[in-house]
Amino acid sequence: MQIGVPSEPIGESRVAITPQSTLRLVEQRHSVHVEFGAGRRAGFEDAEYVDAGAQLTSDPLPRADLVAVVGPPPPEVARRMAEGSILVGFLDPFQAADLVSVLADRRITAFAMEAIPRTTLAQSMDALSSQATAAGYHAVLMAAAATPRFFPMLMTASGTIPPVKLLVLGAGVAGLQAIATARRLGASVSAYDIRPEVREQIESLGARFVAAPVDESAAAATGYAREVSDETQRRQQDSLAAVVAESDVVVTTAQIPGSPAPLLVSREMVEGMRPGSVIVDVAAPSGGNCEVTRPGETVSHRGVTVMGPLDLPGRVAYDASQMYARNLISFLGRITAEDGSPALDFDDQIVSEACITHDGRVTHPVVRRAMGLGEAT
Amino acid sequence: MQIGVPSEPIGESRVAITPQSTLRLVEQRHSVHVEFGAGRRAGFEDAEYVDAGAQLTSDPLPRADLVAVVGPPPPEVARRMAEGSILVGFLDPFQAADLVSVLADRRITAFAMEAIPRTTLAQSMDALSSQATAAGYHAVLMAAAATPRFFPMLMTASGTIPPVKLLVLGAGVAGLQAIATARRLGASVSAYDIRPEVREQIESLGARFVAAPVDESAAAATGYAREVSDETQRRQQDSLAAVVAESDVVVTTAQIPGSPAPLLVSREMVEGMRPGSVIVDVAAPSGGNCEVTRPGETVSHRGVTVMGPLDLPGRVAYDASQMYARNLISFLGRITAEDGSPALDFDDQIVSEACITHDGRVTHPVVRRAMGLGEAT
Amino acid sequence: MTALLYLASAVAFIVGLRRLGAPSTARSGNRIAAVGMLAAIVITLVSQGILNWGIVLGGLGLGAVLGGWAALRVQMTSMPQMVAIFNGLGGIASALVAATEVVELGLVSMPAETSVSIFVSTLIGAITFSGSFMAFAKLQGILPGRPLTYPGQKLLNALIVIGIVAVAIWATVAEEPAGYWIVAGLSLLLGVMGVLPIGGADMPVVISLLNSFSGLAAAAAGFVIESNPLIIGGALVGAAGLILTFQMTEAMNRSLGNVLFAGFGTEGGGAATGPSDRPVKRATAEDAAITLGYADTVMIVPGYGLAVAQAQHATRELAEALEERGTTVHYAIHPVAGRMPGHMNVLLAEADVPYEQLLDLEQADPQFPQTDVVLILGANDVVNPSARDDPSSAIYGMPILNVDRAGTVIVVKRSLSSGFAGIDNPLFYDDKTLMFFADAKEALEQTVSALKSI
Amino acid sequence: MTALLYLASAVAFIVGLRRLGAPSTARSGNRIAAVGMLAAIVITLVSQGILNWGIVLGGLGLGAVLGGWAALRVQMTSMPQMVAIFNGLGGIASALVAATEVVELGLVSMPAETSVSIFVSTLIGAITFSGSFMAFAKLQGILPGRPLTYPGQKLLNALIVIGIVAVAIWATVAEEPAGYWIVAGLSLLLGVMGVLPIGGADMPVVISLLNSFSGLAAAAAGFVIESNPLIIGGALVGAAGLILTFQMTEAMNRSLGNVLFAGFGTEGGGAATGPSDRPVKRATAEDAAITLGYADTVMIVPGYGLAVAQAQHATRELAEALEERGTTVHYAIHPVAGRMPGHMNVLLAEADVPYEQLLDLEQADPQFPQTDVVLILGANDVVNPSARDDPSSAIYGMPILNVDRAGTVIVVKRSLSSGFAGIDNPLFYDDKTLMFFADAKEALEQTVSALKSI
Amino acid sequence: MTELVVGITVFVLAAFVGFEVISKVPPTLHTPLMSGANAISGITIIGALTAAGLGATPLAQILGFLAVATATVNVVGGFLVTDRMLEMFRSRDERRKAKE
Amino acid sequence: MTELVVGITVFVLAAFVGFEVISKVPPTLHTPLMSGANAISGITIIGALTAAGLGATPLAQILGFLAVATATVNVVGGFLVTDRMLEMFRSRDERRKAKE
Ligand SMILES: NC(=O)c1ccc[n+]([C@@H]2O[C@H](COP(=O)([O-])OP(=O)(O)OC[C@H]3O[C@@H](n4cnc5c(N)ncnc54)[C@H](OP(=O)(O)O)[C@@H]3O)[C@@H](O)[C@H]2O)c1
Ligand SMILES: NC(=O)c1ccc[n+]([C@@H]2O[C@H](COP(=O)([O-])OP(=O)(O)OC[C@H]3O[C@@H](n4cnc5c(N)ncnc54)[C@H](OP(=O)(O)O)[C@@H]3O)[C@@H](O)[C@H]2O)c1
Ligand SMILES: NC(=O)c1ccc[n+]([C@@H]2O[C@H](COP(=O)([O-])OP(=O)(O)OC[C@H]3O[C@@H](n4cnc5c(N)ncnc54)[C@H](O)[C@@H]3O)[C@@H](O)[C@H]2O)c1
Ligand SMILES: NC(=O)c1ccc[n+]([C@@H]2O[C@H](COP(=O)([O-])OP(=O)(O)OC[C@H]3O[C@@H](n4cnc5c(N)ncnc54)[C@H](O)[C@@H]3O)[C@@H](O)[C@H]2O)c1
Repeated sequence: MQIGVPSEPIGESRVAITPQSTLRLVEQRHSVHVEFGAGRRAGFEDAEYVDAGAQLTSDPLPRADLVAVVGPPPPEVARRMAEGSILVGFLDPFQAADLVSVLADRRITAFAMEAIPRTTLAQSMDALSSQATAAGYHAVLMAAAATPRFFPMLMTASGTIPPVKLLVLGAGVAGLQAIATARRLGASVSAYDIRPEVREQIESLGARFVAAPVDESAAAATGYAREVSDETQRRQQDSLAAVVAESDVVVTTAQIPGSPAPLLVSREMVEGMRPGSVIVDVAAPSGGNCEVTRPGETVSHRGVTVMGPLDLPGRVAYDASQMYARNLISFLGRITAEDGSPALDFDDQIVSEACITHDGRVTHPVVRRAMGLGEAT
Repeated sequence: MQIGVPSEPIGESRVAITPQSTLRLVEQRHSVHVEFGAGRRAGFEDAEYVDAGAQLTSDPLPRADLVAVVGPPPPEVARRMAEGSILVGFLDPFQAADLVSVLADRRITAFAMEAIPRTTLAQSMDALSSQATAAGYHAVLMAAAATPRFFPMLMTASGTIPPVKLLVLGAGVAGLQAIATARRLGASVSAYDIRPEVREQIESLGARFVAAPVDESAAAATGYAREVSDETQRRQQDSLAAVVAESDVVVTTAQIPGSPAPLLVSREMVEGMRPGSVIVDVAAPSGGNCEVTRPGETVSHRGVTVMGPLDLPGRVAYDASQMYARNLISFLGRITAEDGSPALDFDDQIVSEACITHDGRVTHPVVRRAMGLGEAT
Repeated sequence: MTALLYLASAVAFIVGLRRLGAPSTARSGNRIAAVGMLAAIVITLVSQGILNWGIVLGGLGLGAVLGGWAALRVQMTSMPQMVAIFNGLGGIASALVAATEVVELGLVSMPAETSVSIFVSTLIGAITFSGSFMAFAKLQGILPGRPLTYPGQKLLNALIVIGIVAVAIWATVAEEPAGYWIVAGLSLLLGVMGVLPIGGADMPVVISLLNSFSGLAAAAAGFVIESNPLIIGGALVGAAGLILTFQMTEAMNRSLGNVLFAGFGTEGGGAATGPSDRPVKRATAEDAAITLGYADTVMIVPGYGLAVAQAQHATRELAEALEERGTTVHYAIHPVAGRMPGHMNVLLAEADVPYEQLLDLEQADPQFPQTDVVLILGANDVVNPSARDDPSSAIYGMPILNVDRAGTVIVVKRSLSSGFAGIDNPLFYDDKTLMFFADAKEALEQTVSALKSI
Repeated sequence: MTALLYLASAVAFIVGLRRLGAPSTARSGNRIAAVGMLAAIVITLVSQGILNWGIVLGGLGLGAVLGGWAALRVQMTSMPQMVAIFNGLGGIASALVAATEVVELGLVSMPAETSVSIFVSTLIGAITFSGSFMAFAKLQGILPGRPLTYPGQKLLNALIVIGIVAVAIWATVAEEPAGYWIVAGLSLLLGVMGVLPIGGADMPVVISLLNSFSGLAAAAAGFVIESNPLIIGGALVGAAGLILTFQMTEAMNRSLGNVLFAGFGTEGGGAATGPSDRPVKRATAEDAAITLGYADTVMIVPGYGLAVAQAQHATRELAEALEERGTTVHYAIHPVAGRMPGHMNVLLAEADVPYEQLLDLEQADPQFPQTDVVLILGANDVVNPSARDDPSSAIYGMPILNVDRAGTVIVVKRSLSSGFAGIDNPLFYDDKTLMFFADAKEALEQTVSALKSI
Repeated sequence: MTELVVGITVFVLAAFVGFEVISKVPPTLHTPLMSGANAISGITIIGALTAAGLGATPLAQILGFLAVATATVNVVGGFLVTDRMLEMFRSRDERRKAKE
Repeated sequence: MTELVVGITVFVLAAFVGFEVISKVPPTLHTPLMSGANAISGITIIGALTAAGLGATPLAQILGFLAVATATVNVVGGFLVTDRMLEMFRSRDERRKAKE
């Protein structure tokens, strides 16, 4: 296959294919066409791609059998792709209805990385996990850099400095990584999640579990949390208020796939925190867990700094790209034959669930529903 | 004593006296006059000062027997101070000749915190150490946030991510703290210092010592390093070039009191590093250890980010202020009598060495020399 | 002079037994004891004025051939059965020595103590004989391994005991040799009946106890023929065997009474049954320590259980202890071990495990065939061979660490319950797998201290 | 019957000795042995048909009063001297038993073995007596503690030994009692001469060896009067004393030969001299384990040496082991411990020491008077009492952790050398301080495993 | 002292040695130790030898023969089988050599 | 068997018990153990009692008296002093009680 790697839009510093993964693709008899400077912002030079066997080009789209992207490309990218070709990446199909229409129009087979089922078998393609790892890690670094305090405890000739109290709300992949990173830095860490089984996982990282309502049925069969009732949300906020108030740093990561992020930290709760405290809202891309969060901005509310970064994984662009590319290649293995030609097996659960458009139709049932299309036939 | 605490100039987020230290001062029968909002940027509210027993005022200077500052105040501050009063803080007497003159003119007794001898007895007043601790810690956080890589090793379904290679050059107080912080974050840390005894200290933090020239006589009696010959500097750079080239992050902290910082990382060495690498030059305030460093700025040189922050301790303003205030109070103990009135004993080595101006004269011999004044009589 | 030579062989037994108690000296201990035995035999042949050389040498020759042949042919897995047989024969030999005395001298005008000695020797020797053969039959599968119980069993056994005592007293008082043979017969019966209600899995304990008995029988025979070496050797083994029996029941968390009289025993001992009712091999901290301590290369496979137990420090400690002994230790980190990416890295970095010792899946997997021992600490799914072998498995196709290619596998977890994927793990029932059921941290701490004493 | 009763008291000795070997059972062990001894005395009085009741009871009474008085009055610090005296008296008693036999029977037509027994008993008993009193004199300071040597010393001692053997043979052959007294005299002399060249610090080893001797003397006396209980008790103590002696020399990293013949011994043993030539009390891992294991509250004071040794993990391990035993453990962190601000925090956080256990100077200092044991790990300047007491010290006025207010202080470091400030530390020579010279990590690991066996 | 008393004394002391000689044994050694101890209990062979060697009646001789034979099986088989069990405890060096 | 052989057998066995009974002893217990063993070696008192109790000549009686007296000092003093040394090993509970 001819694999095209366009530059990502401004604001996205990751790249879908790295020089190291180019090597692998070439081994698997693909040829890789990389747009000039596509990897620059992630720390990969054009020369490294060439060394790995890629061709540099100013326009990788028209010739490509498969185009690999990180974030959802602007619709014009889809328009310039060859008809019948394949697009793989985070496509954000619920938000990007216009992109999806173009893809269907151009009979492009589009796979959304975020739609790959999170089964044991698909773990190596799980880009949501790999990027959440980066997000959780960097969120704590941001918090540490923004906090006017030491994270670790220090007993010095200039007095004893107590450790920072850090609270993680939502302990999925990103939350757990945040816990681990904060613990490494010496913070005193507590965490909370609505799914009861997470308690053990939090404790397995040496953090304290915060007693607040858990929902036995919160974990759907998929392992994701469900949306909770307003009543539950209120109870959650009540129980968390005291813990939040005495925390110096709060990192929120609670998300519900396909729905806006749950509101865990209300405006009053923020106002209850000490000035100088910091909140990093990792859930900002889906609206944020904090009422004060303005996605993409850092605001200071009554002395409390509230950050809602949208590009967290992109701030660890080098390694995040490496992991993303690995996930992508692992998925490619599912849709290519031995000789490197495309081979789509829609009986394969992973392939069929990840597919958004194919052969001119929007295939993904939930996306169809979101776009107001009827049941697929 | 009436102790005045003015707001620091823009760019300095620390404050000389914190609410906690106000408490202590009040216990010791001082009265504390804090300018409105003086602690705001460090995370201390005016109300906290009031609770601790301070008076808020819009101008603490004229009435104060002693004025406590963090950084060197603008000369007009000295001009507005009462004649014969006392000023304590980092006064940077070698750079701030005009300030010193004004102080002498107004018969102010000025003590420079950086001139307090670093003896065992004076450890609790050692603000250089306490602020270097904050600088070393925050330098690594800045580096971690700026690096497009994970610091720790991660073995995941999306591949194995090797740990970042981090090099610390100059392992004094700040350098050791940088080592410790980087090690906490999981980086693979090496370090180098010209003083041979530091090797054991580096290893006691679990880092590797880099074999490069050490100077048996480098440690002057004070425990500080001396300036080295050009020849030694060249040999140092030669031996370090290879290590620097394969490092992802370099934190430099080498300083020589009273002299510009030694040049350890040349422009070619920077160019030998991989794009995406990061250098944090903690020595920027005294010129920097890296040829590319522009003090106060972050520059990108051939893909390598070089940061030369001047306000590192201020980025941990809350705790840095707490420690600074403790140091200051500890020094105050040396210059006040039981009843809280000033009592200057110039036979006390600590007091005499810290004193810059007294009774209308510049007393500090080195400062005299730097200002072109004759030997004190 | 003879007496002193015998004393020397007794010393050889003492030294031999002592050395048998520690792995590093056990082999030499056994050999020292064997030399002592040879010496005792030679001394006896030389000093006792043997008359019937044909009988003596014939017996020696026959016994040596049979014993040697059996010992060299037996499968490693059938060792316990073999020991049972040998032990039974030793017991009956003591009874036969007493019997010979009775045949030669009758019970006429015998001092009470000799008479008591004769009956004790016969009683214990015969019980040892029939009991040991019962144990053999249970272990070999000739008899069913489960406890054989019936109503009134304990009563019947008590009656046999009373009968033996009564007949023995009568025989002594009435100076009636026939009584002797009745006692011998009843004793044989008692051995059979006593072992019946004990389950197959408890047989090692029974054999150990009967081993202690055979020592006592020898000592009793020593009282009969007034031979100090017999008394010493017999008392030694009697005492040592008893201590050993207690240690064995202790290792099983049982009491001796419970083993002998509780009428169960299908569980415990060398085997336990899992949820799938297949047997697993259990190991203790001492077993783990010995298996690890004598390995050249060890691969540690951490999993979520290590994190739950917060056993990262204890793990590094064990690894260090092994390295000090000259063992090469590496860690095989599966990409999805734990519950978050890099979970194991966080923990092991905290415990200061050098990065160089961490191998990822691609690096570790080729190592297993050359690895002596794999130590699995709270990992489950990531070492589940179904992912490789069983197309019907929910995790079929997931890359795993093929730990079953290594020499021995020790699995530390608290039970046989499943991991994240909720599926059973055939590795646990593998022949080369030892299951060490415990919290990972406690298990490791115990193993470290056990390692110090081997 | 008597013989069996004696056997019972021998069993009491065995059990008692065994229990004396472990801290938790030692007291009861001593008491069991004492009961056994009382029984043996009573049995003897009842069964031996004593004629001279006056003499016997007089001797018993006098001995009991003297012994009891001495034992209850002696200072704790003079215990070793006291033991030496008791031991010497025990030795001479055995010799006196033999002498009585000679006085009563002469040496006429005595079987060789009895004669040998008599001379052995006398020889060893007399050596024990005079040697023990020499040891006493050295310990008590009556004689100088340093080794007393002179040219030809070894030759002279050898001549005495030859003389003893020669006279003994002559006396036996010539049936000449006078020879016996010559042997006794020469033996007393040998005891004196043998101990002369051994240094005062090695006296505990000498006493232990002489203790083993007194057992042998008792056994020899047993051969003389053909008494099994004497043989058993004597052999027991002879063997146990010998093992103990070896263990003592091992704990000092010396060989027995080296102790006895090297002609030094001012160092080692309970005392060693520092650079300032003042003696310190040395401790081993076992001492540390016992001291810590029996404490209710322990305060750990880490310093730069902990960092150099990278002993943070081992520290937490020890603390956990102590907590499991019910001991309360805290850490006292001096503000300038280590070489950078927060040095100790970095290390202890890495080892996952809970923040709540860390006390800073202000919190820790008031705790020391209530603390049973302070364990100092590679700290020096921060616990130097000169900063408090000695105005001429370079660090006078620096706040320190006043560890010397606690019950016992254990200092772990590699030598007596100074810390960062380069000054001597009087704490090391304090009476309540035990110096454990070792790398901190190794020391802690050893202590943890020693803790398991107490 | 009578033989009986001597016997009892010797028995008690030997039993103590037996108790003391077995300190905490690792479970992996339980079977070999049992087997080795069992071989030592074959010391009854010296009684069997005497009985067989001096037996006057045919019955005594037969019983003696059986005693010698069974005791010898116990002794020879016992020590050999123990030695085989202990193969795995050969030292690292021995094993390295054996591997070559 | 002669008395001598019995004596030797008993001696050897008892010595083995003595060797085995002392496993690795912590150094803090060295002195108390030595002292306790020393008291046990005072068993020579039963020889002394016999000698003193049956001595016919005055010299024998004097020597016997001395033997009894010295042996008794050893026994009584030895056990008592050992007990005092072992005070510190009273169990945690005993000490807690004693403190109250
Ligand atoms: N790494 C990731 O990112 C990630 C994320 C989500 C899910 N997963 C999944 O998680 C699984 C990870 O595999 P794994 O082998 O690490 O773990 P696992 O398959 O979940 O097994 C963990 C085992 O540890 C044992 N255990 C629990 N607590 C213990 C303790 N205190 N001491 C000793 N053992 C203990 C449990 O057995 P007992 O109860 O018998 O003790 C359990 O079987 C995979 O299925 C993976 O797909 C991974
Ligand atoms: N904290 C700071 O910011 C800072 C900065 C600069 C200077 N200082 C100074 O450093 C000193 C700190 O006091 P401190 O008590 O922590 O340390 P210290 O006084 O320097 O003493 C450390 C001791 O550790 C022992 N040691 C070294 N390696 C060891 C090992 N492997 N195992 C066991 N022991 C070992 C050394 O004795 P052996 O050689 O006998 O083993 C040494 O005496 C103070 O004087 C302080 O003023 C502190
Ligand atoms: N099968 C696999 O091997 C596999 C692979 C990857 C992830 N997973 C699992 O999937 C799950 C979800 O992972 P994710 O991080 O992508 O989830 P996510 O990003 O959707 O959500 C993050 C966390 O927020 C929590 N949350 C949602 N609503 C909440 C509320 N109201 N209050 C508090 N917390 C709330 C969720 O429980 C979740 O833990 C995890 O348990 C993860 O282990 C499994
Ligand atoms: N007496 C005390 O208790 C006390 C208190 C505080 C600090 N100190 C000691 O004072 C010393 C200096 O502390 P600092 O951090 O303020 O020093 P600093 O900030 O002046 O210098 C930082 C480090 O740079 C190193 N350096 C200088 N020139 C170099 C060159 N050409 N190449 C490589 N490295 C070079 C120095 O050796 C020093 O370690 C430290 O050793 C510290 O431990 C002692």
